[in-house]
Amino acid sequence: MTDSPIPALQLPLEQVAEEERAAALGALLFVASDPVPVAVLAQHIGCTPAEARAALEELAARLDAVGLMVQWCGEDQVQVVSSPRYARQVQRFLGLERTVRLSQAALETLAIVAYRQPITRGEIDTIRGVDSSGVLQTLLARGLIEPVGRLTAPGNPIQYGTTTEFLRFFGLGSLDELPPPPGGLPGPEDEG
Amino acid sequence: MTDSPIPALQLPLEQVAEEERAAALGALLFVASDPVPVAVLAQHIGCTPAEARAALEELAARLDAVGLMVQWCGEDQVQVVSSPRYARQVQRFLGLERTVRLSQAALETLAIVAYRQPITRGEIDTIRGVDSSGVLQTLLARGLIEPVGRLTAPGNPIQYGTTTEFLRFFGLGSLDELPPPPGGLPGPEDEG
Amino acid sequence: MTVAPPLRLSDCQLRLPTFEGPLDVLLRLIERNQLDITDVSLVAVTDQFLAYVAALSNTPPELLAEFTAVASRLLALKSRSLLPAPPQEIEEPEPDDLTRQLQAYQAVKAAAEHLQARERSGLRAFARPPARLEGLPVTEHLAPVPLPLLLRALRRCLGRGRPAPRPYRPTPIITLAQMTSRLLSRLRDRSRFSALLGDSPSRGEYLVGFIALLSLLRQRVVDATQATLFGEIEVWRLDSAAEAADD
Repeated sequence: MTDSPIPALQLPLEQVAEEERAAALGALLFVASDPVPVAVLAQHIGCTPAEARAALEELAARLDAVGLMVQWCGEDQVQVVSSPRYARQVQRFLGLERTVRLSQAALETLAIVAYRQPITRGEIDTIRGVDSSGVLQTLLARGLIEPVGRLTAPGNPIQYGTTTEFLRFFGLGSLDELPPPPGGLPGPEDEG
Repeated sequence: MTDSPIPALQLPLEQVAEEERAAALGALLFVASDPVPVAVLAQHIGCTPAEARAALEELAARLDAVGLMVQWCGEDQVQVVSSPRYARQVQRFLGLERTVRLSQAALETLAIVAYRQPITRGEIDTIRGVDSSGVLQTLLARGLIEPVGRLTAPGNPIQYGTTTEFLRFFGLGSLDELPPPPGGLPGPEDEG
Repeated sequence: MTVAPPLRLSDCQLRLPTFEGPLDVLLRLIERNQLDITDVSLVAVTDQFLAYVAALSNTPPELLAEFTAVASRLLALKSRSLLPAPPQEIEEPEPDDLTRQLQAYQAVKAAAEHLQARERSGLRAFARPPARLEGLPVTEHLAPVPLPLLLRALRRCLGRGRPAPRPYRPTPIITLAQMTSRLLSRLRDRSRFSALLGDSPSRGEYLVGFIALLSLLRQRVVDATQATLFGEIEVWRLDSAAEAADD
């Protein structure tokens, strides 16, 4: 990196006044879709790379107020990106974040697990009267339930229980804070 | 436009602190390449449209220092674009050919559309005193005007309006930045 | 028209019954309502212009272009004054409303000049290229559920009542021998393997059927072909072995 004037461009330079450099670089980096070498930026605003670097520092300081930042790719290339402070909003705005709802079946199953844990898939199926394997997979994938042991019975089926994520999801301090179960929920065999 | 809370979203809001709103909107408008309705922006930062408008004004003031500007497309949509101050540098940086200048006829027609939109070809012909179909085709092809509806009149003629490309082409922040309509230009019936 | 035509056009002197002078003056007079265009023969104007052009040693294209512009304007003014305005065209000015129209046109020219000035100054704004989103990971979040909904789901589940337990009905497993005779009894000239298995063959029937087919192939009772990988198998009986298979 040198302070000597850059070699003459084929095109006549469109010189930018010193105090305008930071803003001009902002405009250039705004329309650029990829990182740009500092030397190229310097050429386009008619200054030395060193001067362009100084202007980029100034630009970086100003960008913060508009939710953007200067990002360096290696020593010599630079781009403007949105500030990570607003990553959540940007992600959602771009549709990179989706909100999914738990199905009625998933809620039922989750409730059964919550009140009757540890419980096996077979026991859930019996209470719900339908096959629950798909729903269980969903709940496991979402981290709301987890295997907590195996039943000492033929086949040693896996028993499931709720997770701390489950407590967080419903805003519960502990399982004791669950409202009393509705009547009619069959208890485990050993509890009558 | 109201200050009452916006209706419940499907998505949980990612509320942004009031003093952060302008910057958050900067980040959102940076990643959006098209105009965005104010209501959508408001939803994504968790405020009312009125609050979003206030934040957009703040943002517009800050953007000037980084070579950008807020461009209004109609009353309700907004976009961030590069400041026309650095148009030459940006144009050369993007390697864009110097665009073919608009003919006198095209400029006249464009002026009529800009001030009198939505307007039909027949109405334009009346004002110009000559057939404008060729000129309209040129303007449509260059994306400076677009069909915006149809007149409820015999034949249902197409009505034209200016585009966001029109605003960018002339470096306008919004249609309001055009000088007040010159006297003598007949307004649409309902506006006298 | 506010823009003065090039000098050359004004050099073209017209001699008409109602007017004598340069062409651009004619237009001006008509536009200022000082001359009734219905009194002007456009044929005569055109003839005299062409005569003027013919007399020139070389004709500048700008002159011809300028004439065309003026002539078309004259033509438009004249046709408007001659034709009755269509009744539904609200905007159409009356023929005697020419002044208003001219004012409008002048206003348009002023607005066009403003746009032109902006265009000349190159004051363009540029948008950002569209964000490239492909390949970016998508995060999924669970919509929050109020606790009472959990309880309600449970109540609904219990209120639905459990279906009566279904008696266990073991599905009969078809034996290889049964399948072999089923295949042979259904086999016509050329049959699709899947059609030989049964009406809605189970996984088990497919499995046993395939083994039966292989065994029949090995015994040279039938022959089979499969055109494509995982495609339909076509089966046909080998005549020489027909009797052996009936055993």
